[in-house]
Amino acid sequence: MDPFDLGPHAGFIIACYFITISVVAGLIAWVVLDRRQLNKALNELEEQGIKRARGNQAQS
Amino acid sequence: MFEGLSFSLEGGVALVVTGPNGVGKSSLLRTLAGLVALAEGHLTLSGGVDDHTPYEHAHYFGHQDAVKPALSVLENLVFWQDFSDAAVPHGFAGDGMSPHEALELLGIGHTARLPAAYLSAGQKRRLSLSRLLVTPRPIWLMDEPTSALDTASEQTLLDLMNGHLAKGGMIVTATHTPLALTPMRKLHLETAQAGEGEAV
Amino acid sequence: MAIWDYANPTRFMRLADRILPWLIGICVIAFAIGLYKSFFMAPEDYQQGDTVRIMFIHVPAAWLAMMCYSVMALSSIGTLVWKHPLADVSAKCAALIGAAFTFISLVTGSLWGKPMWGTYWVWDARLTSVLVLFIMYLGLMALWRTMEDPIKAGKAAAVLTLVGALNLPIIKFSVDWWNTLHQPASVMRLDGPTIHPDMLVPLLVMAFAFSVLFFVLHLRAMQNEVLRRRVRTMRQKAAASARPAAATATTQPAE
Amino acid sequence: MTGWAKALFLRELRIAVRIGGSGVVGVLFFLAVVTVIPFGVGPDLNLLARIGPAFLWIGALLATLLGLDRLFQADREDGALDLILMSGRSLELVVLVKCLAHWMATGLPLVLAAPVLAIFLNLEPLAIGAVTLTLLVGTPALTLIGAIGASLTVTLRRGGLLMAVLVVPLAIPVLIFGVSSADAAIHDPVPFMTPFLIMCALSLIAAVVGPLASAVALRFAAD
Repeated sequence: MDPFDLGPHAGFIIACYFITISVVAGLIAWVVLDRRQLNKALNELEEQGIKRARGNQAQS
Repeated sequence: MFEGLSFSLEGGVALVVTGPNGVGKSSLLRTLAGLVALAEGHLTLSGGVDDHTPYEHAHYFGHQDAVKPALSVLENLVFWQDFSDAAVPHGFAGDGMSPHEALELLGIGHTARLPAAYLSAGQKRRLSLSRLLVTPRPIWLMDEPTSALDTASEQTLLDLMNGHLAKGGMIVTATHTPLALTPMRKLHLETAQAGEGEAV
Repeated sequence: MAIWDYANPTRFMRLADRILPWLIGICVIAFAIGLYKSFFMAPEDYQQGDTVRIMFIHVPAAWLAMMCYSVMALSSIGTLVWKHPLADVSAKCAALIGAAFTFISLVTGSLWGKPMWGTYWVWDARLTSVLVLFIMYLGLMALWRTMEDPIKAGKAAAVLTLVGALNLPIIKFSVDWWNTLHQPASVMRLDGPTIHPDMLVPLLVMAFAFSVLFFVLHLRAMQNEVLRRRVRTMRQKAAASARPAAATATTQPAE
Repeated sequence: MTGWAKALFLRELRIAVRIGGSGVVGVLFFLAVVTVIPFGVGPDLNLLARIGPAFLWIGALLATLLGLDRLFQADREDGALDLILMSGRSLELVVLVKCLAHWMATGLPLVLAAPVLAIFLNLEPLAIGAVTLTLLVGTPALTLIGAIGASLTVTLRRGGLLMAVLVVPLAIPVLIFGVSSADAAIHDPVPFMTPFLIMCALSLIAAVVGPLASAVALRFAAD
């Protein structure tokens, strides 16, 4: 059995995997880029001298 | 709304409209701004820029701030600067400030990049006021300009208004708080005789 | 209760930072094994041929679509009943990921359907239910985006999520009813006849991999959301901080 | 002249994209309408393919109306409309620019979503292309006609429903020619171009009448 011969419907299978991979990649990119942007905003605000609002800092 | 109301105002003078609530001070200002049509009578401006109606020489600073919470403070201001034409007729020495300067002058320079949603009522008011500074126009129509402003901002506002008069601009303002404007004339509206113009 | 120890966002951030590298590692390994098995080990189905390989992403995605909703429903109970401060963060982050997996299962399902039924979409009871679930996810996300205040939005969304959770079985039942009324089971079901063990193993591995992927994304997104709220409060502070010149001015109404 | 129009266009677009993505909600509504149809008429794929273009058009019409009530109302509530009125800019052009930005933010996403939704209704590729093309030409007309209703009801607090009632009759011609040109593309003997060109003409008429009428209505509203 040749694993790279996907039969007559290869196009559909490849499309499926392609779409899944791009959606998952999109999610990962969203998470990573969002984090980067937020960190930038945090740094900018801290440079302005605004203190970090660290929630309730009772036990840290 | 008004009967037999007539007044004239020359450059460099402020007209303070006073009177009890509901007498029509706001309507008078809105009429001057061209937002309410004149039932009869006429409004003329002499010595204005050609091709411009009297309204296009005026800034209207009303109760509402015209601030979009979704836009940043700077975007709000820059839009109004781009959208409204400057009108600098002969005898008016006004010049437009840059948006940053105007915001700094009014003490909200540090908020320039923030969304306007984060501003307090007084800060929104000041942002709205900065609109008058970036586009030079000789006539300022101000309806209760001091509302929602703290004492320090009120003083800034007064300085700005006097500065505008010194440059040869005109101000028509409806107010309850006494404003130290020079030179100033008063127009007192009364309900009984439905608006009797009286220059003091 | 362990969960209560992580009510503090800072502690949550630290814990998530510690767990995440492990989870990412497990996720990568599971996907490697799962993909290898599903392409090289699993036999072709005698009826569906190679298209059966679509199943290895379609079925896990569909499971996750439902699991995400369960996570959201649990988080909503956390918001409304226990008032856990991170519950609405968790619900909000699960919504987008859930919608993405629902989307994957819809698209792969219709791409599987084309060679099998000759059309991309049939109003089969199962497909239709998933489509309704997708619309609910998107509606919840729209609700979150439209409301300014995250706390209020969290509560509103929690109510909607729980009503939805109660309603989902009813929706499923009525869609089944509607479908049998119109269409006497003429369509072939997606889950095929019986699952051969050679296919079951890669399927389970893939399902595990997808679940771990969900937890990685969910934790990361929750961290981002905590940061986003921090930025929000800091911005409010920034706007409120008085200018240096007028720092002493009292704020009295001018009237 | 172009400077201020561009500034206005960008401002409108920014607001539309940032506030809860009104375009996204419109598409979502569109999707919900299309999903509900089979529950009403049954899942018969042949039937759905036959009535699909009509339902896509009705869904697009409803989704367009849904977002239009805020077109001028938001500006009126915060006083921006007063400033726009006295700015001396041509109000007709302001309306046109606002409609264009609104269409970009809400109408265009509907057009882009139409092919995907058409798959749910079992349309043929040719029919999908035809419906998308007619929607692309027709939805600007819906926005422009809707602007008239939006400006007439701008002073009303709950004008949304009334606006829909006012606008739907005016939008009927666009709907008729939109659906018939989409149908004509599917059924061979009927010429496609005749209804399609009429619909193009309707869009152009709307681009003139819409801004003129709503500018008049907005001027009255300021009094």
